[in-house]
Amino acid sequence: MTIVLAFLVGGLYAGGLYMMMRRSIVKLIMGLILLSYATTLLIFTVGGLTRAAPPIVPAGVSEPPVPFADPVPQALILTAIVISFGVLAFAVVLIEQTHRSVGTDDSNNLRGIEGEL
Amino acid sequence: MLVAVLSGFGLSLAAPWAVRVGRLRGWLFALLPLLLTLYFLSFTPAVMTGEAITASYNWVPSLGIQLSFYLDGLSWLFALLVSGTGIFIFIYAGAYMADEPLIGRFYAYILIFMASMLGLVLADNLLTLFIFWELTSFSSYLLIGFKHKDEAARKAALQALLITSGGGLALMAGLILLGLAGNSFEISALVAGECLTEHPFYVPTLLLILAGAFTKSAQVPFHFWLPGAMTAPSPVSAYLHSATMVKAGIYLLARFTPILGGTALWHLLLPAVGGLTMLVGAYLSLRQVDLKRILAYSTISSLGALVFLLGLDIPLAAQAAIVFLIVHSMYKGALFLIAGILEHETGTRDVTALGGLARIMPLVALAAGFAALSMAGIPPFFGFVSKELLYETTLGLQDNAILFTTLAVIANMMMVAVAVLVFVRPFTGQLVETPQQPHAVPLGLWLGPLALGLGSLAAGLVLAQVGAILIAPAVSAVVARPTAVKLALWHGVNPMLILSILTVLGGLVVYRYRHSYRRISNRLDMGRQWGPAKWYEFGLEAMLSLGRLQTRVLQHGYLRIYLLTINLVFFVLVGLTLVTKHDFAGQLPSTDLRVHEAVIAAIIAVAMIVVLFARSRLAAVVSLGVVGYGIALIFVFFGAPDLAMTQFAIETLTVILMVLILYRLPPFATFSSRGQRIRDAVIALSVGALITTLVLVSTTVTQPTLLTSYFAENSVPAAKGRNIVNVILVDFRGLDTLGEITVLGIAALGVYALLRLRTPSQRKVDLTATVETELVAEQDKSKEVEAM
Amino acid sequence: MKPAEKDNTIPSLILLTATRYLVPVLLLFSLFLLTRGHNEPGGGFVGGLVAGAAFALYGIAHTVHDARRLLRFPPRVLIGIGLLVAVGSGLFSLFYRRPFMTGIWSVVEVPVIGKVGTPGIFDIGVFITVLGMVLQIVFELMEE
Amino acid sequence: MNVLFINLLLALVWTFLTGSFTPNTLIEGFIVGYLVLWLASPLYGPSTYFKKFRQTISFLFFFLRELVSATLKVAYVVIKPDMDVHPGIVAIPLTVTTNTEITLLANLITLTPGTLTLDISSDRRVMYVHVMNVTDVEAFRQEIRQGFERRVGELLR
Amino acid sequence: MIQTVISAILLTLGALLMLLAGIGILRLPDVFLRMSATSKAATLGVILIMVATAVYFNDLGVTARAMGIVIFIILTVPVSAHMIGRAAYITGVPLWPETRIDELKGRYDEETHRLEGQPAESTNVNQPG
Amino acid sequence: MILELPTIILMLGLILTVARLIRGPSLASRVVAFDLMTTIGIGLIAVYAVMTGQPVFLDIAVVLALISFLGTVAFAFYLERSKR
Amino acid sequence: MGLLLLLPLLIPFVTAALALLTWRRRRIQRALALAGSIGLLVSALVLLLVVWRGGIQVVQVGNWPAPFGITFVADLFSAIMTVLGGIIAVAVVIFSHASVDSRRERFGYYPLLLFLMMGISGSFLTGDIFNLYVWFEVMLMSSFVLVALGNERAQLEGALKYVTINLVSSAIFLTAVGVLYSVSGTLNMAQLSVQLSQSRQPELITVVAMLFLIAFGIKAALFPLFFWLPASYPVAPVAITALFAGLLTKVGVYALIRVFTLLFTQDIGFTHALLLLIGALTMVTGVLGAAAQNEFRRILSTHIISQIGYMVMGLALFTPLALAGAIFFLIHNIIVKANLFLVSGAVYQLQGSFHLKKLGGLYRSHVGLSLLFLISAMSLAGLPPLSGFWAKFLLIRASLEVNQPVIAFVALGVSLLTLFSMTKIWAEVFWKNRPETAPAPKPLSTSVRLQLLLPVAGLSCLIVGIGLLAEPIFILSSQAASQLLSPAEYVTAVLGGTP
Ligand code: NA
Ligand code: NA
Repeated sequence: MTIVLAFLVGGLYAGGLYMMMRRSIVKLIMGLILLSYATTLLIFTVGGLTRAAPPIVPAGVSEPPVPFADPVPQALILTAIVISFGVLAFAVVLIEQTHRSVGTDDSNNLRGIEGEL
Repeated sequence: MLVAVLSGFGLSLAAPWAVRVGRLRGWLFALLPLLLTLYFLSFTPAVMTGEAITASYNWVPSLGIQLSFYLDGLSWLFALLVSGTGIFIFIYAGAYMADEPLIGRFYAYILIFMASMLGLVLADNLLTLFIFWELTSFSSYLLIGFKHKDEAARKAALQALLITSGGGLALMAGLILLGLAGNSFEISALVAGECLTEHPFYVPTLLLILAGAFTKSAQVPFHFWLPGAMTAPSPVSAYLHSATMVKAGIYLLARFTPILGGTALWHLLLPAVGGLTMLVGAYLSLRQVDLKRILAYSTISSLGALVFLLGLDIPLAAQAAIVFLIVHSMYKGALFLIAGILEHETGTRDVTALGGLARIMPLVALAAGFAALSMAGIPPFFGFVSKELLYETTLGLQDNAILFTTLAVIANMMMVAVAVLVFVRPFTGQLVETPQQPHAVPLGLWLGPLALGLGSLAAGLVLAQVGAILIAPAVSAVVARPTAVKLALWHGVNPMLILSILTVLGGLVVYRYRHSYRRISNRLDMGRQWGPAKWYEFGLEAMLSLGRLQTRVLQHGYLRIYLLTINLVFFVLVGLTLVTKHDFAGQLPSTDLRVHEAVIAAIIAVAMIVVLFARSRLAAVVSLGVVGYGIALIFVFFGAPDLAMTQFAIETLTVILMVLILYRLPPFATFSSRGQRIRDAVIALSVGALITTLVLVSTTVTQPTLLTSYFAENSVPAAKGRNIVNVILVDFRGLDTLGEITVLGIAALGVYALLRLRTPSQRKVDLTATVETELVAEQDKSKEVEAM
Repeated sequence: MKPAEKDNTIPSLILLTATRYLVPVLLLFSLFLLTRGHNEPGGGFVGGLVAGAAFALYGIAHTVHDARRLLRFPPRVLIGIGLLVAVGSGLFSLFYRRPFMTGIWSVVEVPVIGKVGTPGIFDIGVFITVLGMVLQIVFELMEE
Repeated sequence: MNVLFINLLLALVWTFLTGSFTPNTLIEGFIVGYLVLWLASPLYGPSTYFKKFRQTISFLFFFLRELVSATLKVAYVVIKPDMDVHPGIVAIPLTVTTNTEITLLANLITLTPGTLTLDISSDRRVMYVHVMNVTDVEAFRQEIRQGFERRVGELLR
Repeated sequence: MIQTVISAILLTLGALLMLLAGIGILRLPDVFLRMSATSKAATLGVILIMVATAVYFNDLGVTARAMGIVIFIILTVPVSAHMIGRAAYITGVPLWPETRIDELKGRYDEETHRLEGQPAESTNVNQPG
Repeated sequence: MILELPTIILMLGLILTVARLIRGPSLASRVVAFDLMTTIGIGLIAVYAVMTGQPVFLDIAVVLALISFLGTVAFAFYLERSKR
Repeated sequence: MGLLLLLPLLIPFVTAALALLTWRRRRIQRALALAGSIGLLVSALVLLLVVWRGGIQVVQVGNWPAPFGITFVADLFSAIMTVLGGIIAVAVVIFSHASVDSRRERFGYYPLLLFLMMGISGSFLTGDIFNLYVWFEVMLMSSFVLVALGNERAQLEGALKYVTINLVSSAIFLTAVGVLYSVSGTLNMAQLSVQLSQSRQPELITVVAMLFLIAFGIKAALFPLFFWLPASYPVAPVAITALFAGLLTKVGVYALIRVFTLLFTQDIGFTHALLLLIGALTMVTGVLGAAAQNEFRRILSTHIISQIGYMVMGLALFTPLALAGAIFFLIHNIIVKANLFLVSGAVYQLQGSFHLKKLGGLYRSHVGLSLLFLISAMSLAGLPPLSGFWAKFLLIRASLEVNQPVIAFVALGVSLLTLFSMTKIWAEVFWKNRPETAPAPKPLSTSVRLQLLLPVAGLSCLIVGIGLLAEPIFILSSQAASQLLSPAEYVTAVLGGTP
């Protein structure tokens, strides 16, 4: 599965980056989301895969039975996806407000102050 | 000595307030240079015995930087020059700029300059020297641009600053190299230390230091800033741009002669550059009609002569240089001040538009006469002695004596012509109508030039004393061994005298035919199109164009190209490292795969492709949801229930968010061309392939982690939780979570502000603004009133 | 889209009625996730999300205004409180001269939850913050 | 509902007595408790508990039966090679009045054969149902009224 | 052991029902018919799987969760179906041309989505073709 | 193992559902497909819990059941609003 | 002692959270912001003192021993950076009182600013690579909001780029952390240092180093990844731009210095040579870009990039003196850059524009402000004896010492062009006459003037002070550099001698 996931991660990166490079800012949103999936899955994959053994200690014993999935990448991912969620929420609203304020969804029309030179 | 140097800085802080004393302010400020002159004079006996007075204060000892001062003959002479001229300049400026509202700032700057110049010549530490060096450039900038409303003044100030600072930067590098080569930053130690001319750093060091000296002392091809600097008020021109600052380069060369001098390179570069400058300055000088520009070019010529002399391979050269230095400072300072008076009184500096002023301002005319005579090298003026010495030096050379002597004679003929021009045209003949009606000149104005002019005469009369007291210690310092100096007006009829007479006669001839000269030289003029001033402008323009071009190329404002660039950088850096550094010998991770895992992975891939090519936004959002849910299922399969739960929850919320947002956004549009899409796809796929490789490679070297076993062992006993992931989140690595919820809080604030905060213009236009928002705004206003 | 028009869509009766049953269930479950999180899958974060979902559902079925009333506190205040609770739980250990965020546990066991400790309080802070954040965003967007 | 409470209590007591806290013992306990209560019913005076309980059970079975048959019908339709369905949207006037009743009814209709509640009219008088096979509209309305609506009414009153 | 066998059978049945729903959603011609398939088959499928799970683990916590899921599914599936159906109808998702009768037609207020509750006499049978 | 069978059946169902998701054509159909996917997902998680003997996974199914409903409602909500 | 290390994080955090509860009560918010920033500064100063006296300070958050929990570490470098953060925060908060409009103040300006400071302090003090990511995000998230706060069109357009590009950077950062954990099995930077130096696959580590280089390179605005900066910095409220200019990119530089001294030193021949090249290109493009601009804030903004190049140069040369130079440069540049932006803000308050064409005449009417500008501008250009001179001197000397004349030449040339840009502003804004079309300077109330000038004057004093008292600052920088160059010290302090 690691190999499959490696390709999946690469694919998600490619997809996310491709979408981000579109001119439509609506697609930019999708690209950002795909990119955050890609990162999440990457950490999960490189952190090592262990099937169906959650890092939870059964009641009454003091350690989980081996093998168990590495809890550290899980905790990291949890933090990371939560953070990306917050950031994405903001980014999405920002894009919407930009569209509303500027009246375009073509990022070529959003050259900002650089366009003034 | 530190106090002496810093006093100028101290007073400059007070200057804006000190000017309130009114008309007497010039005299008041002159007290400081007077005191300083007296202070330095008090060292006369010591200096004459060849003793060096040192003072050292720790500044940045760990970098070898001391505020160390070294008063020997050379620095003493320069210090006297700076403070002595300063007296007259300060008095003069008080009268000259009587109505200037910003006179306080003027005194502040010129005091800073004076202090810096003193620091420069007294410094023993290379870095200290450099610091004061830069400060002189900077104060010069402020003074050249003193008439700051005038665009020409601003440009000239910038030009002077860029040229001298550029040289300054080279000097800095040179001084650092010198310090590194000589293992000390103290000049006295370097002089005493081992010979550096064989050191591998020697050539770059010398070139860099020369670059500093040549820019500051307006050597060709950096000379053009000096005429530009004539936009400065005349006291500044007299003080900085003839008597002192431009001599800093000369000082530097003299100072470093014992350290860097004596090599073939030295004897090649200095005479070449100096000689060229001498000629070019002289050539250009007579072409001018603006009095100050005439003087400026002649100053360039003189500075060239000084560099020329310092580079000649003969002991007498140092003596000739020091004498000429003093001579020039006195007569040129006087002439600049006189030029200032003329402009002040008549409203013009055009030498052809003046005449007969001797009747109105006799004392000024007297001063001008003295100065011009000294400049022309007429006995018994000090200038005569200097010219004799010059010829004696060139004639004494072993190589190129004829060539160099001819050069000197030609340049000096021109100087004679200039001297005649600046005295005869304005002061003799018919009184000419001028823009302003000239009046009698007040004491403050004529005192300075007259004193300097008299000085030129007096020095010629007490030559022996001048030679013993002023010249000898300085020369000893330059050649780094005690040297006696014997000066005399009369040596009998010798080749030098004949050359002197020839020079004066030639100068008169040149003066006579000055109009033809101007015409011919104007016709031959190439400087305006090809001269270094053009290079400067071209360089500046090229730099600006390059900047604009680069901005267009790199800073174009297209977000997608920015992202493309990042991708390319990523691909190149990571790809190259991966390919060149890594050997792909490691075994691939296990290929063990279950049906459901494969199916979910395939579904994720398919859903992602749907996202990429979806025509409808909502189809894309639904497919994104599928991708997210699919990833959550992978979390399930590999034992991450907390992750899966969170992913499901977040995914759902993302869908809600997207749904709430999307219906306000336009439908998907395809703006880019097919070619762009293919290009982007290729790049994106390349990066993706790189990531895949990275994942594969890094999973082959996965290490058993220390953390995991610790967490597993301690989760229940120490942290009292069975869900290790949760224990990590709230306990082992709780700080991460604290940051994480902070991000969420900020994001929420951000969304709130984005949606609620409207610019005033938006408020008007935005018809969708809800009554509720407006109500809130109303309440806010009332609250604001309360708060005020 | 004037406000008068905005919320005039007739809400679905079925959804309204179902919400009456679903919201308490969701809230209960969110607390369940919160309290059990230390030992079973769950925790303050997911709990907060589920609780947020409950209020969001209420907002969709009724109006945002009603959902805000149901919540009682403005979401922003919840965020502030949540952050303070979280950091406060970390500061608690300073009374015991331990570093910031050292877990301090009660000696006696509380029924249902088990031992009470500062990490649990921290998780409550997470819960409140997440709830506040979700609602701040969702409410704002739905009101637009 | 007091009796239900006692019944649940008895089920709990039973699980404690048997010492194993699994769903099986809980259900055992509930059945035993129900029997005990039924035997001891005179103690509690008149109570609708037993009647309601039986009604609920029978409703559940009815519902499950309907759900299974619905699923089989769908299966038949779906698997059959030709798509032989004649759908339609039918309005059904409602007799039940409370929101809970209406919603329960709507949900049940959705979960049972060939029907799907689309919406309730804003005056809560009419329910619009999507039907997979419409043959006789009136007969269908009657069927709903007699089947679900009646049972829901009985159960919730 | 018996528990395992029972739960395996139930799980398989449940899975088959979900497969059935999958076939249904793919084959049926319009969105309303598709919902008919998913709302029933999938619900029963979940119920069977949950019962199987409860039987398999025979643990109070698991059973409670399984029960919770079942109740929640029964509670929510019809609601979602209704919401989607209503939205689909309002947004004009076309009915399958074979649809014989549409008594909703024209009953929604365009602006407010208020739904008229008219007596059901005036049935207008759709003429296919 | 005998429990592989339900998993594979579920996967088949999932694939068919995805096919509908791709084909659409109406958004409503896609949402229905998405809804069915979550339901199958709940089933899959439960099967997986049984298959691996890890009842903790069931908690995920509970969360999914509770929360996915909201997604569907949101889509419907959006659909209705986008009409105006 | 343990708490002290966390105070720079917790003080802004708690004040920000309190500000959320006192929403829209402007006075309280202002007071909280001031209290938070002063608290941050004071605690950072105490921390620096303690580190100076007692060496590297470490606290194991949650009392879990390193490398298991999260460790907060203050070595001299991080303590210095935290102090600088405090200084800029105080100045910006005071300046904000006078310059930020009430609209923004009512929409969370102060809490956001405090959260930003929290993220910055956390980034400086954490000893854990993932925790660094978290604080980066806290910092970025608040900066995202602050850039967009106000909803003006230019702001939104700038923010869009800023956010998008930084999200990409974060994704790369996260990827890098994931791979790093995968190949080393730890997140604690001290232990990472040990693990990586013993790695069996140093080549892979170099690949990871590239990931970090790109991730931090974007945040630090290195060539050719800087485009987000000129796009976004000039659109925020000027007080915020000052804060960003002073601190945000520098956090990227801090992170670069941290990881390329502590973690990635296996292949210096490659990585640091690459850094040197990037540093040179960054310097040059930044300064040329600035020369092309004709707007006060945009000149300054583009110029930030150029200065980052110097810091990277110091890192790339990798000698004690060069690193000391880089740190000295950081100290100097943070203060100077922020101050220049504050001056531009004061000018804006007076004349209502940032365009050089629309400005002028302030030399005559506002001599104090002119002088304060000149001090900062000349310090930026490296005029001795101001702070910038020493920074430049150290770097040039360091490069000449290791026989890298090319980079020295580039650095000197760039410094000349810096001078050009600064004098351009000086000539246009101060010397030149006020254009006919421009309005006369607005008379400002005394309190507003005080709030505008106090921070500028204070920072200017620091600039002069650093220049005159270069010795202690240099010793501090060089001690900090020597700590950086001996990772063993850091490792021992964190892991307690049992790496
Ligand atoms: Na975490
Ligand atoms: Na958890």
